Amino acid sequence: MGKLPKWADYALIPFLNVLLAFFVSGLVVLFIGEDPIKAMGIMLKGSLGSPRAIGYTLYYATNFIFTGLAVAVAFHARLFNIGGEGQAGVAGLGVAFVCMYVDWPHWSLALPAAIIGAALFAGIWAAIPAYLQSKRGSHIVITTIMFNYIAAALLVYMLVNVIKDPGSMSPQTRAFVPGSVLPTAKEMLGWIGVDFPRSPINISFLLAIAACFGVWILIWKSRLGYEIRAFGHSESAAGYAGISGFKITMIAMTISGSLAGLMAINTVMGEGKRLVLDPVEGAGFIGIAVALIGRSHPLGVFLAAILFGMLYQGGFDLSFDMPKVSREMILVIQALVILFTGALENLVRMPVTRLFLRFTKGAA
Amino acid sequence: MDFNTILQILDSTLRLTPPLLLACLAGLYSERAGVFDIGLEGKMLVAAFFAGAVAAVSGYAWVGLAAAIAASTVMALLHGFASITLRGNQLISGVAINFLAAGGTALIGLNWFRQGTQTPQLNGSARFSEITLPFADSIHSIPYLGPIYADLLSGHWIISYIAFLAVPFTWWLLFHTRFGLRLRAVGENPEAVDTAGISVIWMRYRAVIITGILCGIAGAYLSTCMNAGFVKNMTAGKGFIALAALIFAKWKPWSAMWACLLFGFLEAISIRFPNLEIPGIGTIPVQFMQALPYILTVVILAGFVGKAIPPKAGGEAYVKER
Amino acid sequence: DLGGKFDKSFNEAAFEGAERWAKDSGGTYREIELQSEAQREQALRRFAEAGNNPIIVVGFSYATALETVAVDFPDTHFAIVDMVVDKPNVRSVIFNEHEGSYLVGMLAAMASKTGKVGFVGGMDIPLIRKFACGYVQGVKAVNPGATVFQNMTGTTYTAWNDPVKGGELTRAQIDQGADVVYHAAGGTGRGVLQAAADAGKLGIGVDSNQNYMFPGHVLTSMLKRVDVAVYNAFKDGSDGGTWTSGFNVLGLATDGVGYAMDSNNAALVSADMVAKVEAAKADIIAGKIMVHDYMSDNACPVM
Amino acid sequence: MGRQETVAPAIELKGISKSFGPVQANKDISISVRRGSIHGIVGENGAGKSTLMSILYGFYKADSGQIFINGKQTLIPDSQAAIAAGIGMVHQHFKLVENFTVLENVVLGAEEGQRLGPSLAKARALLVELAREYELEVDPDAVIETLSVGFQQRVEILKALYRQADILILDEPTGVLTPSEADHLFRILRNLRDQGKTIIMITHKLREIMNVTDTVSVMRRGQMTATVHTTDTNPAELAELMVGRKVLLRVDKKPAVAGDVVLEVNDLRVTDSKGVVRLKGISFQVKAGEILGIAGVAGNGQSELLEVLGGFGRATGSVKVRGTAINIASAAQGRHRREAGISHVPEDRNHLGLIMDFAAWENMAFGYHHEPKYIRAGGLMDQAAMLDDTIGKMERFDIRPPNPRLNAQSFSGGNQQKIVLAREIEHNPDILLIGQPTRGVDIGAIEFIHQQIVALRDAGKAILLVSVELDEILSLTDRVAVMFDGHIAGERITAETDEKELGLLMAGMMEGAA
Ligand SMILES: Nc1ncnc2c1ncn2[C@@H]1O[C@H](COP(=O)(O)OP(=O)(O)OP(=O)(O)O)[C@@H](O)[C@H]1O
Ligand SMILES: Nc1ncnc2c1ncn2[C@@H]1O[C@H](COP(=O)(O)OP(=O)(O)OP(=O)(O)O)[C@@H](O)[C@H]1O
Ligand SMILES: [Mg+2]
Ligand SMILES: [Mg+2]
Repeated sequence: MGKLPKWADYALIPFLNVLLAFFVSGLVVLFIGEDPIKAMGIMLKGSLGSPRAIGYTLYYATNFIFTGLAVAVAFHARLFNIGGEGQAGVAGLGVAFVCMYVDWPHWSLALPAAIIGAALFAGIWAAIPAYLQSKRGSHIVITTIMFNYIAAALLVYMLVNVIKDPGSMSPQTRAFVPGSVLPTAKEMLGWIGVDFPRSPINISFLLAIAACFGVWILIWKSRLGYEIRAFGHSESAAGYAGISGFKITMIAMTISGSLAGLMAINTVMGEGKRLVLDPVEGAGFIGIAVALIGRSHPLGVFLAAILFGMLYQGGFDLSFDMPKVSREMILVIQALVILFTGALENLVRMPVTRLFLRFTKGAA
Repeated sequence: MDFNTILQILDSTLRLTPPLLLACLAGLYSERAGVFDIGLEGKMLVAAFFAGAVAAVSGYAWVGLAAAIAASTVMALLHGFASITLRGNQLISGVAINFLAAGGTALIGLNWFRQGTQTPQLNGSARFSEITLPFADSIHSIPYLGPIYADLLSGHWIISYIAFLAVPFTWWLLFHTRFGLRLRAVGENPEAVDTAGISVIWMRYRAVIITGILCGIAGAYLSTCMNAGFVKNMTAGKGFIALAALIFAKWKPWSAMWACLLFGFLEAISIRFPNLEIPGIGTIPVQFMQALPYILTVVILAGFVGKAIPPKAGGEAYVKER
Repeated sequence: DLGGKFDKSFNEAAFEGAERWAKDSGGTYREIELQSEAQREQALRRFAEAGNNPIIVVGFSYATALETVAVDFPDTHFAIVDMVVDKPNVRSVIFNEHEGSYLVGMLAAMASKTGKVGFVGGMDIPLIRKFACGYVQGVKAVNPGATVFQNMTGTTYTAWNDPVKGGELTRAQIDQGADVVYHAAGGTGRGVLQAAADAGKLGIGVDSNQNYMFPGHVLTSMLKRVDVAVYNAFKDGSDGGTWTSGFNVLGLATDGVGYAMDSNNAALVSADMVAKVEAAKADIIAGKIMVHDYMSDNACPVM
Repeated sequence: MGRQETVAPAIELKGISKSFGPVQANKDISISVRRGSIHGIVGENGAGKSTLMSILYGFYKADSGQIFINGKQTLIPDSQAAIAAGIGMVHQHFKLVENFTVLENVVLGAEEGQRLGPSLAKARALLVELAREYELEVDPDAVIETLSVGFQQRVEILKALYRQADILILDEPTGVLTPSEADHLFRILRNLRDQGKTIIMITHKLREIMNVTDTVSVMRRGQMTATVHTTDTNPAELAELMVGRKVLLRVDKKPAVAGDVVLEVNDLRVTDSKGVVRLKGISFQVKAGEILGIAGVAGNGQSELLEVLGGFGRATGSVKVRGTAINIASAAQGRHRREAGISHVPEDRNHLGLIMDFAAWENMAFGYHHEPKYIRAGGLMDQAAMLDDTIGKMERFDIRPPNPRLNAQSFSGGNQQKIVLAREIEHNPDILLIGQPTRGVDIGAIEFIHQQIVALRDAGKAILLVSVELDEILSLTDRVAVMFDGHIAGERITAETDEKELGLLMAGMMEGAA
């Protein structure tokens, strides 16, 4: 099949695919007995219509960026990390330890410490499956799935028996001191005199953007990234070139897990200000979709994460304003977006390519 | 542990295994044909819903089962269309199907029954009843063998027996028929199949349809055998465990059965002994017991099972001309 | 919360309370179910900004969100079920689940022929331990030598919605001799009651009256009148109502918890059993029997 | 053509055209092949030979043109139709299911009835018969991946015969065969021809064309440029027809001026992951300024030898470079080998030498990517330097198309090989390990590659060349060691030996003192 120009490949086709996904979602809304155009309007307004809406959208997107990058980095080494959910959950513990046992005077000190805590816990949680894969041949897909369950059990155990706030009825830690809580967009924009409404978006969003950039440098500019990609494309060739598969597997998974872990900073230090039972809320799984749709490229991951943030936030408004449309509708829309932009991509790509081919041939 | 306890744990194992086993075999057909499927969970869920819904409306479990198979097969065909015909990414398609099933079943359930996302309670013939094997009562008194036959082997649902019979059947189909030979070949080297004059596309579609049928039966087991109706998300990760079992079993039918039995057994153990007391150490936390099946899986995998090599052409669409 | 609206149990009770109020008063209410922690605060704010009053949140997980939002909307009345939020415009409704559980525990012990009964919880969290602890106390009060099997369903959110696992847990307990099984597991409980009924044993429902689900096979249900709390909150908070903020403990004395008797279980519970339970109930109200509350010291003396 | 054909030709193609997207692989091609003859097709890499044959076999569909089989116009929309028309094909890359047995591969697609048992039994009987008739012995229960390529090829031929093919197409059948295996194949082919079958054979080796074919066609850039009787032509003419210019068929080199010992291998032993002993004590030396050839039938330990020396296999014994021992006990030593002055052109460029999904400029640094010249201040890869470097190498090695941003897989086999060669030779190593340098590469490229190797030798470097092509060994090397069953069966001065002696050593029939 002939080549498409880059703009068509990376912009036109995804756009048409998302459009198609929304069209089918509209049919579903119609089936439920609501007005799809109105629903679309609510979703757009709910996710982008006001500074606060944007704040929430980006808050969710922050989570998805981290988990999406995590899956993407592992993908480049041809490792399928389904364990983002567990890695982020364990990272929640790491963040909680950092913030509970030290009463930080200022967030600027707490944040680096929490990054280390989150990355350390999640990194180790991902490194064990990596080790088992390269030394014992245990399939990483199974082990990471298993580690999700084990992490969930660990979290419940810790929250109920070890680090529970004794004054509270619910399984959660005590609230962190203000010095351990990250500044929100409202505060930060307040410093420069901009009035921004309350929303959970906080400085971790900037951290996420930095992570995107960092991953881009890592994968496409650094020597390590070169080796990771080489290993991912061909294990045998990597061996020929003197690249150690064990080393790459360990490093790639540790980085991947750490990235997934960073999302816990957003939810635990930024939003919850304490660790609750489920600090991940499925973002680990959404990260898989985000990475796949974003073609494992940081920019793609970023955009896909924003899209999923919009769906999440807009979907909330939708179920708020259209009682007939329950929260499950959002899942369906997400599914359709994943389906059309990812799996059914060629539905659009094939005819578009043919069109381009005819056009260019005609011109030549 | 006395004989009775062992029997009960094994009985529990046999109840927990069928949905895993059916889903695992379902995955086996698809992946042996070169189509990876992480959407087993979603297909099972859709099937569980339609089994529950249609059985409730029609009053017949068999009709529910048929509906479950049909619905699950439709999802399987969607996966096939995406990954075989359109050469889409098989992982993405599977993820999408899981999301679609989770949202779709709840949404339709709410719309149809207005009982939240559940389907109505099933009673009488709308539910499969347990089958007593012949002579179960009369030989019950024979020591050991009697109870093993009457209590352990007898008294399960028809689908349980189907699940276990599907193992030798699958083995026979895969290794002793023309269909099986071609199916395995298409997952290893589709070009060889193509140059032998067999349609790769059609072979893969057939495999995917079988996957749909088996997932359909697995889903029906959840809502019309073990339970009496559909509850949202009732598959609770079984599709992923089945996938793990499939890799564990290295894509072989008999091994798949043992792997699923092992998972079932580990879960039965953790159910039976939620608060294990170990003298000198104290009570093992319940969370540890709940995580035990997963921990043991990792241990077994790392300790005893070597590298699992998937079908060579798995995960990639067959493209002749790029 | 947790189990979703139609769990036939906790959340459904809240829903029913709201429905009843709407029917009685002709008022309207709005509701939403959430999928994320961050949405809790957002939802509260949205409701408050839209002028909804009162706003009722059901479930302990809302406490944090409510603490901040209640300050920002001092003129709005809030009510929270299952948790204490100490703010001037918040009514915190707490139930003495341990008292209700105690009573159904007694019934379980009396109905049991084997001296073995079971409990299936959703997740091993303090609230569920509170249920379990009260239940065990009730069982032991009737039959000190009784065995109580306890299982928790799981460690992820699916634990509240896993009737398959619930059913299997119940079967395992029945295998071990239990003939009455009490659940506090949201949607999972459906599987518990089903399995008990399938085996010809007895189940005990929770939160709502679940006796009707398997007539003749549900011994009783531990009522937690979330519906009453919701109904009252709506009534008091709407126009012409008399709102009171503060601490609101609903126990046996106020009929906030209790056990369900109706035509579905009349044949299962003898007059004698009722009499004994009623006596205990009176004693608890009178303070003659102290049912230990797990939450008071995070411990349970009988477990 | 002089003679008049009396019977209809077995195959006649008229005006076949085929494009893959923008690439026109076949342009208006017409040929006819007489029944009971062997017809050769030659042409450069990418000339369209495989495409044409794949169309005949129904694997690709032609954009236009007609096919006549035995004089009758035949539509061949898929391989099933080709099989029905009596056509069998042995592809350049075998189409075998690697973890199936021979029997299963043979019956695949030609089973009778739903159950497998009877088909397998019938096939087993037939295989015995075919084996007797055509010298095609092979263990029916052997799993393909355990067979040598020569045997795998037999399976492919058996597949075609089992389907009662009258017309047999072979795409580069000898690319991976040893001389004796090739001779055996040719005996089989002549035998088949004598039984009345028609054979089309694609090859890059003109010697084979002259040896076995009756007629030969030359393809160039998608077109058929000539069809002649083999007896009416000679290799030089064919080469010129193929490449469009005169080609040197012999390597032109001066006698070696050997210097000090650079590489010294002592008692090297390797046991593979399955526990099979692959190298059973190998010792040899290579001096500066000489080419040591390692001859031998594929699978006698040459690959393992290269792996260990290249740094990605484990072994015992000792390897010294200029007297300094190097670590052969652990794998992943590629980087250290390169730092020790060893470069390596691997036998299997697709799986080892190149990352097919990497652009040429990324492949050009592969294995050397840690070198300072590719690293910028700050520790990142210096992409500008890598691109520049690649452009230079592409020019010097005449790699086509000279586009450094193209993925490796978009280059033809010959050009892929040149990318690896350019990378390894220009690194200017003390020792060059080179495996099967011209496998599957066309004549024009072979000439160039051989010149490069000789030039490196003349610059005073040590070269260890592993090849299964005796021609190549004889014309290129200064000394030759023959491997058999993990041993060195004998060592000779190239100028003092011949094909016959080496052949005996390769077959393990002669123990020779060096
Ligand atoms: N499946 C395909 N898709 C796209 N292009 C192809 C395909 N197969 C071959 N081509 C292109 O068609 C042209 C002819 O290729 P073909 O394989 O027929 O060459 P060849 O003569 O067999 O070369 P070689 O000697 O290397 O085997 C080449 O330019 C190649 O790039
Ligand atoms: N499916 C394809 N898509 C694009 N190009 C292809 C495809 N298949 C083959 N080609 C190109 O066709 C040309 C010849 O292909 P072919 O497979 O015949 O030779 P090869 O395997 O690359 O080299 P060799 O002849 O050394 O084995 C190469 O340029 C190759 O990259
Ligand atoms: Mg070719
Ligand atoms: Mg070729």
